[in-house]
Amino acid sequence: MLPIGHYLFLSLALFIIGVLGVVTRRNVIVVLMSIELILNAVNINLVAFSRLYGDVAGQVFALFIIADAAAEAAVGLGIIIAFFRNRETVLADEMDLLKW
Amino acid sequence: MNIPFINGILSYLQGDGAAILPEMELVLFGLGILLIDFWIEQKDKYWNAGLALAGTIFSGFTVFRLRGAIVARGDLLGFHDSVVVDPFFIFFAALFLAATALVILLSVKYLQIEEEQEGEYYALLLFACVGMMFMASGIDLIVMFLGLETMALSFYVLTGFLRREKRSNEAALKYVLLGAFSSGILAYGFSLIYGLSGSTDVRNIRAAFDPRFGLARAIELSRQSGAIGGQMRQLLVTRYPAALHLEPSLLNQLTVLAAAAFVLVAVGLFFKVAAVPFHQWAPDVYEGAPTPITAYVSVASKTASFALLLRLFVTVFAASQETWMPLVAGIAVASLTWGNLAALTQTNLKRLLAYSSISHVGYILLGLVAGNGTALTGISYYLFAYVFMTAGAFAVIIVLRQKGLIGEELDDLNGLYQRSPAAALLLLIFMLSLAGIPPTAGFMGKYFIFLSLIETHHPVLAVFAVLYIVPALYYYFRIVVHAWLKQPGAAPRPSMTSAQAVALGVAVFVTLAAGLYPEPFTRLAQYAFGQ
Amino acid sequence: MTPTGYFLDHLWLIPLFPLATAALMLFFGRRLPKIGVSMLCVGSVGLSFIYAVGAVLQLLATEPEHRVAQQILFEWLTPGPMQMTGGQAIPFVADWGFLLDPLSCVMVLVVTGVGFLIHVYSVGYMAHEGGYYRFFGYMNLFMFAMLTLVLASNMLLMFVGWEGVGLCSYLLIGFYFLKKSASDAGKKAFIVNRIGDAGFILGILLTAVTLGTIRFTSQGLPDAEGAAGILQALKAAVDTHALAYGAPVLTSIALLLFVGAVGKSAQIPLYVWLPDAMEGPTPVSALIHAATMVTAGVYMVARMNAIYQLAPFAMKVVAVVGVVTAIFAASMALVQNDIKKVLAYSTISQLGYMFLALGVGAFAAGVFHLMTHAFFKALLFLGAGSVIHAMSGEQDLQKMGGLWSKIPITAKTFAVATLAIAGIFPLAGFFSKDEILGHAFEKNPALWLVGFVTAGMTAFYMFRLLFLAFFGYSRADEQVEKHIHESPPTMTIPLMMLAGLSLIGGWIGWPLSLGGDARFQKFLEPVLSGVAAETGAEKIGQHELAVEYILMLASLSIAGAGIWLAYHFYRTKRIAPELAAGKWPKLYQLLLHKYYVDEIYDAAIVERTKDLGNLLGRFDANVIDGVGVNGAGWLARSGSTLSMWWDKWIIDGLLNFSAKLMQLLSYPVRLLQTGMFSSYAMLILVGLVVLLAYYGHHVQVLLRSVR
Amino acid sequence: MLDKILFYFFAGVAVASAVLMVTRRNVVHSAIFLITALLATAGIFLQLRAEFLFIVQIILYVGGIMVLFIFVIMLVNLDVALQQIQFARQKWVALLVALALAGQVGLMFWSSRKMPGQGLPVLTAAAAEHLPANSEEVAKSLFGSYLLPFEIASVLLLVAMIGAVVMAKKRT
Amino acid sequence: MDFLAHHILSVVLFTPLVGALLLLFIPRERENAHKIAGNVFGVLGFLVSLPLLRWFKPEWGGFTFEEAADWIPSIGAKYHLGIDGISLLLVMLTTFLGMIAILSSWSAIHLRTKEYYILLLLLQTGMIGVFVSLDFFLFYVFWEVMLVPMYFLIGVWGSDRRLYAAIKFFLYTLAGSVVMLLAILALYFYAPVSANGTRTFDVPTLLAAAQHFSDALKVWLFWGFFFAFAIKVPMFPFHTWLPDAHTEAPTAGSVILAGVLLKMGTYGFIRFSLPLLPADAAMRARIIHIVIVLSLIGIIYGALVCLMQKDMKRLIAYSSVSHLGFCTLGIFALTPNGLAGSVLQQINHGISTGALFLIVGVLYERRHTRMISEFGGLATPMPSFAAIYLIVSLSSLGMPLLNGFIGEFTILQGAFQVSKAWAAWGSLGVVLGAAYLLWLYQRVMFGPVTQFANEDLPDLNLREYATLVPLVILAFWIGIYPKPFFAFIEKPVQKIVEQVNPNFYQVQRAKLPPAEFHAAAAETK
Repeated sequence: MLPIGHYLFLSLALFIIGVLGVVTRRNVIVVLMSIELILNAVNINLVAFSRLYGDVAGQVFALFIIADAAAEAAVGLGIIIAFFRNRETVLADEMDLLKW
Repeated sequence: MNIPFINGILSYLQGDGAAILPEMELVLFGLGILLIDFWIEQKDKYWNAGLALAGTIFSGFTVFRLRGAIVARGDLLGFHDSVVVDPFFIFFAALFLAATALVILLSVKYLQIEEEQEGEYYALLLFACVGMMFMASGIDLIVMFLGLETMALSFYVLTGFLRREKRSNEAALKYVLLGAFSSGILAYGFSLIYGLSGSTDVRNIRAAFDPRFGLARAIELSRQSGAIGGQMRQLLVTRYPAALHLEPSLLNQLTVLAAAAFVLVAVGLFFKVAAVPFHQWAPDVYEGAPTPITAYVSVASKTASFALLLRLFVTVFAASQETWMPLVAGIAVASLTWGNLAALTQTNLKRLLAYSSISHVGYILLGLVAGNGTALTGISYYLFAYVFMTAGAFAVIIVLRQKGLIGEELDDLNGLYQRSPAAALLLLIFMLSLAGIPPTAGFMGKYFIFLSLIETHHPVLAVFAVLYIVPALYYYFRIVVHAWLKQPGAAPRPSMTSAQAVALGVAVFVTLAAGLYPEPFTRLAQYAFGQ
Repeated sequence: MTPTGYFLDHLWLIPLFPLATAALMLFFGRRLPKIGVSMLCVGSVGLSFIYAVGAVLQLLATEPEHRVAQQILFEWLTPGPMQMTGGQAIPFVADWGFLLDPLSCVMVLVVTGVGFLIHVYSVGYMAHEGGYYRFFGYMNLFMFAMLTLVLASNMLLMFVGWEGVGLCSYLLIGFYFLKKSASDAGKKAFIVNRIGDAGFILGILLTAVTLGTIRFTSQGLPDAEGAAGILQALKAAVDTHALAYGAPVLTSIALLLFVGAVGKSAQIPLYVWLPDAMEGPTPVSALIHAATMVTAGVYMVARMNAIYQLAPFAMKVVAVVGVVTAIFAASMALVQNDIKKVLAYSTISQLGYMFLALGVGAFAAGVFHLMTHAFFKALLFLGAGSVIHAMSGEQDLQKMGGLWSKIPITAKTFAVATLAIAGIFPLAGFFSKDEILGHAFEKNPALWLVGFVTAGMTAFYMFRLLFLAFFGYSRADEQVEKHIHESPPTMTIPLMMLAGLSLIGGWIGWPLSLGGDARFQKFLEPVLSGVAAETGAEKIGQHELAVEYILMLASLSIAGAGIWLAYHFYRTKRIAPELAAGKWPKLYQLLLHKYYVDEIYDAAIVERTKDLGNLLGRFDANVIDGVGVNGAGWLARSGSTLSMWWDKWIIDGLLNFSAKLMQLLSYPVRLLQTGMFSSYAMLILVGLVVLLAYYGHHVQVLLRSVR
Repeated sequence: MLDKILFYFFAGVAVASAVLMVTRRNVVHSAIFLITALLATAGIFLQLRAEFLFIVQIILYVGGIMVLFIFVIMLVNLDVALQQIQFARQKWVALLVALALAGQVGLMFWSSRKMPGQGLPVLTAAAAEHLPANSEEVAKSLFGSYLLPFEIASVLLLVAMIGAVVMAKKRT
Repeated sequence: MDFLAHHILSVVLFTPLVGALLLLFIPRERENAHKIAGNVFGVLGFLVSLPLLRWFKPEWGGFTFEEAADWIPSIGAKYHLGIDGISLLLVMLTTFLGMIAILSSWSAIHLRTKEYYILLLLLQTGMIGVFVSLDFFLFYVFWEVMLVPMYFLIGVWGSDRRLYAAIKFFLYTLAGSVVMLLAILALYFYAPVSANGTRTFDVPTLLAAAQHFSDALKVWLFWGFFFAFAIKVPMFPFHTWLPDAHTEAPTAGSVILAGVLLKMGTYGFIRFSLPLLPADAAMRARIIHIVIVLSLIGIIYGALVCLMQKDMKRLIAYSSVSHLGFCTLGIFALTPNGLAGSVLQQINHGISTGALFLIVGVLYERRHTRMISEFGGLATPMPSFAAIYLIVSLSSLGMPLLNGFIGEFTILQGAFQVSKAWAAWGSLGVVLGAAYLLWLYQRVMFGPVTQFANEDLPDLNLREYATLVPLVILAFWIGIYPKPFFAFIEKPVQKIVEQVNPNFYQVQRAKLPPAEFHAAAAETK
């Protein structure tokens, strides 16, 4: 395998892009997608380390993270739908009922 | 009878199963609720609540039995050492179950008024509780993470449970997006921890991070030839295979990467406990969520996240306590400041309590800063008190919720005393406890925290912390002023159901008992950390 | 041999009688008939007088050097051990105890005797006033306090009486409490007295820590052990050279006590209350503000003579203050038109004489003058009261005149008193005043000169008063004119008795130079001799007879001159005083307005104090509350508002807010402000970066230090 | 060498499509780029000899989750959203902060690589041929050491299911 | 009886609480029943405290009537009660004033009577608790417990600005007490652990242990306690809560507040602050100097501010600042006289100022205003009232034969032994005291009746006599025969002085003893 740093930097790049998506995009669906991207970055880390140690724990962890991502996506999308039904928008900054 | 199936289950329950029996019971009850929900009529939906309550009671009983068992036989490890039943778990599981039971009791009437009486609500409450209990019992990063996510997902749904309510939707959406974001950060941190230690087992990670565990020496020994080397190698292969790949000279120092991992994990957890500056979801979610869920989020989610945080901080990161201590102190002070100051001008009760709970987080984190035995006792005592007094405070708000009255604004409390003296009195007691006035549970919690700060020579922090009681009292007493001293408007007399009365009774009993006769509770708090 | 006897053993009854009736009056007086009130009150004072006389007689029965009777009723103030200046801690005890020695004999007789007469007089004078029982209640309370003062065996108990008389004076001055001027005057009297009292208290404390006791003397006590008196302690200290003649601490004590005396006896600068005190009923003026209370200061200084004799500087101060007060007050009396005001200033002036006497070391002379003054000044006041009574309450001399024949008894007794105060031989005033002037001359001719001029002024203003009130033609309103009548016998009999005393009262002090034996001085000698001759205290030597005769003649002649001047001003050419006034209008106005002292005090002290109070009140409201408390509250609130702003405008989005505020906030801040969710996430991100930065840095530093 | 080429290829695709996902205006495009990124990640997994995960990634992620996304995108009418501004105002600041974060973490990675005693285990990974069959190993672990997480995951997915149903179902 | 003898303090402490609990069961609408029950327990509370006086042995200087039981053994907090002469007097004052305050409310309070009496009785328990606790933890609990009833008494039954005043009172005192909590915890922590490894909150033990602390630590502890007590007293410049609280509180509240609550500060100074003074003479002198200067400022400042007040209650409130300045002056003079005088003056202030507030209450009940300008000439319609008011005023301004003089003189005496200047400044307060009190009296009572409403004000009724006369009698008693009171506090004061000012008695031994001194004096006679 390549030196571990390669994978770490790749994962970091995806993580950062995901974070950027979360903080910059107004569309909540894209935000949710960005979160998926972050979790994906985590998986790259885990799998790379798993390979490094020759230990499958990391892969198992990654597996669970995929499951979690799925669950989060399902719930998140469900909530988006409920929100959209009430508010006819998916823009994050139009969530403005709850504030100071 | 020698039926293999039954025998299998029995042996499972005596083996690994015992360690997760309370959780399993809750899951079973949750599934039961999902099932019977189809058969019960709209007007009989309270059976769901009854079943859920039975689940918590069962589970609680099991926890109690487990306590007896571990007293006799020591900590119970299960599932290839991924969960542990230790006093820490017993304490927190009991707290979660109590909080869940209180919330169930408080939900029945509320849901009737809101006309949202699906059984899923109670099932999700139980599943959330399962998640929390795994957060407390897990000693494997994966278990912890999944427990956390189970709890969090349940909460996202519960927060948005009032689907017709725009505010509920909005709160849920904010919660889920921010929550998932923070989970991502936490997971990233976990992945780095895994990378640094090659293990997901908390104890192994601790061994890798903490020089006192002598892992480096073990690895060096294992590389020698001879009988000892062989033994050691064998030990490592079974207990900690990844260690064979680790370079002993690199171990046992707080490395830069470990710092990065720490910060990421800490941020994820600080978000969950709503510490400044990761707190901003809390007021919105508290306000938008159905009030029982607000109580649940405020009480249980926070406590569970603290359980997880404590497990990590006092094990994995314990060795580097003095390096992260200033950081936690900064967060604590920021939480105290922000929470207290922002609460001063709130007019929405739930938001006010949200900010106040942020300040409570500050106090608990100060305990972490001190980090000695007293501090740990203090944290558990504080959390214990916090559960009951906060639940009580929300319970009063829930009692206020009537048809045609939201009861969440300060002005809705006006003249509560005339309308319901008992509710006003209870409110007063909870507010005093939240503010930390003796003889209430809240004071005892603060007492231990302050004492620990003095013991660990943090006088400035201590002064800072005590002085914040003053503004805190001011905003808590704004509530009291509205309830006691203002003239009532046209608001109806609140009526209390027996379930609410029981919940309030329990909350107030504990709040007062833990203040007037703290001895058993102190022992309980000390028990949690095996002191 | 200690003097004993029934009356001496029951000294405590002397003040108790008036107290009992006072309490009775104040609690149940409203329900008693007037006659009952009169009987009880006058009777109780009479009883006190009888007991006093009895006690004095029993005391006189013993030889002079043992004439001290003391009894201690119970320990009063026992606050525990006290540390003296030297460092010793000794138990401090103030007893409730009474002392009768020659000095208190004089006082107790004057107080009970004159008091009794005034009580009798009051029965008539107050007959038509409301609050009759209240008046007598207060008067008897006063008697109690005054008797406590003079009989007290220690300084603190004396202070009890001292304050008590002040209180009664306050109550009695304010007797007509419906009149604002009366209640003002009462308050003024009390507060001015309190200033003096503060000095007195400090004097007592200094005495206590210096000498370890505040008991006047231990003589007459059954057990001298542990019961030292000031006299004994002082003697011991002088003998052991712990304290010497002129020791600063003794001067301090003397001066502090003198501050108290100045307040009570209305000396410069605290005399301002006394003229105002004339708002009270006239018997009160007679009893309290002429005969008894105001002389308490003199009595106290005389009582503490042992200390004064060791403090020459203090003595000088006393003398100077006394003599200056004497002439100062006399000058003001020259032009007053209110009959009682004239007498009030006269009283101040006479008190000044007494202090002059004390200051030059002639304690006996001072006390002597105190006694004679009590006689004739009480008489003057009572006479003035009678005049006022006759004139239906009129007090302005300008509206009197020609009363000689209309109220003959009053007029004649008044004349006797006037002669007495003017110092005409052989009336009481002559002897005492002459004694004082003689001693003053001995000490310092300048003092004598001032006193001498004052004597002339005294004669002048007193005769001015006499002429204006009783001679010439009547200037009263017709209404008043019609009602002029002589007072009832209850009033005139006391007048006559006092006139008798004024006439012959001075004879007991008939000086050696005129063939007498100075019995009075000898009687007082044991009390007033101080601690010891060898301390260096100057003893008053006998002066030459010739000088004495010359001085006497001078006094008489200046008195005569004063009378002559008054006669020419007011009797023959009534116009003259206006001319004089016209000639020196400024001086006249100055005198008429009493040197503007009241105004100055008001402006300089009273108003400034109130201003200070106001200022501090505002300070409290604005600064401490404003900045301190509300400020902290404000800070907390604005802190809260700030953090609220942070959440609301910086986090929740500036979009909802007005454009103006948005501009105020900086550009990067606005960049945060698109949507709420994003900014929440953004804050998490920022938090993460900050923590990471801090922590990364922290770890780097740590590692570097390790390496 | 092949490893290297494969890695850089997949990494390049992943990063590029991730960037595109975040920046695209059309949500559907974003979804498709996310799919691409996930597929590229799957490639990385393969390159790391995690075959089982590779399959899971493709089936579960790309096949499952992304379809869910597409459904939702279809469900909520996005024609309006298309015309709206897609980025929050703070985007430049966010970019800066995110880059700072990247810099920090990156620096940490970099410094740990260079300095001894700084963290990352410096060791050669086990030779590829010595790795056991991946699926088998994962399965063993999953039902052995990680049985409990597996059980919890079932609860988690149950919660997600209930949640999605509760949230998305129309009110009766 | 035996039980009573062994648990007398608990009985005294909890009698009001029992009353409060009983009142809970009386129906809301039975107003008279509340009043009767409240008064019965007020009187009962006083009666059960009377045996204390009888059984107390003044010659025993330490704590007596001690009771101890485990409370929170895991942290070493105990239910430990006990009193010495100083606390005895304060307890008696509390029960006595409590009884009177309850009685004074009979016709003043018609709103929510049930809660009113419950709160008064609760307050009573809290206050007694503070004085009898010998365990820091217990002490702190009582200290804080008292705040809540007082808050409600002001906040519910107060006058116009009651909400502001109530919260100000609460926050102010709380701010001080939380700092005190830290000081208590520090004391607890730094005291050596006992042989069996447990810590303790026991007051005598901890204070004894504090003697071995370093001076720096002691100074910190001292200031920690100081702020709590200084706010409670209140000392300048922590006093601004007091005028508001006093003014807005109902009569009974003001009486209790002035009569008892303020004494907790001074009590705290005596009991807790003095033993924490550092041993180093210079440090100690600096601290004492600061405190004394604040006291003196308080004395004069309070008196001056009184002069400008337009509201009777506010005036009396400020006079408390002045009077309590005397108390702190006496305490920190560290002489037996100063301390004894201070303790007695605390009692005196309770009596006099309590009575003054009752008097304002009498007027307020009749006219519903406290503005001085609304009154004038009341002596005409209310002669008996005038008499009692006069006596009370005189007692407050320190007229001999009344209680105030005894206290003030003894304090001045105590201060004088240390510094003549202190006593001189203090005596200025005496002068001003006369000024503002007499001026007030004059403006209210003298002159013609100017307001129509004042013309036919009824004189005192029997109940009002019953509240005021006992105070007047007590005022005279202390003024004329204070010896029994001094006897109670002599030993404890001696103990304290021996501890904090050892020079006081040592010098005596070094130099000429008084007996010889006087013997010498007697010989020369």
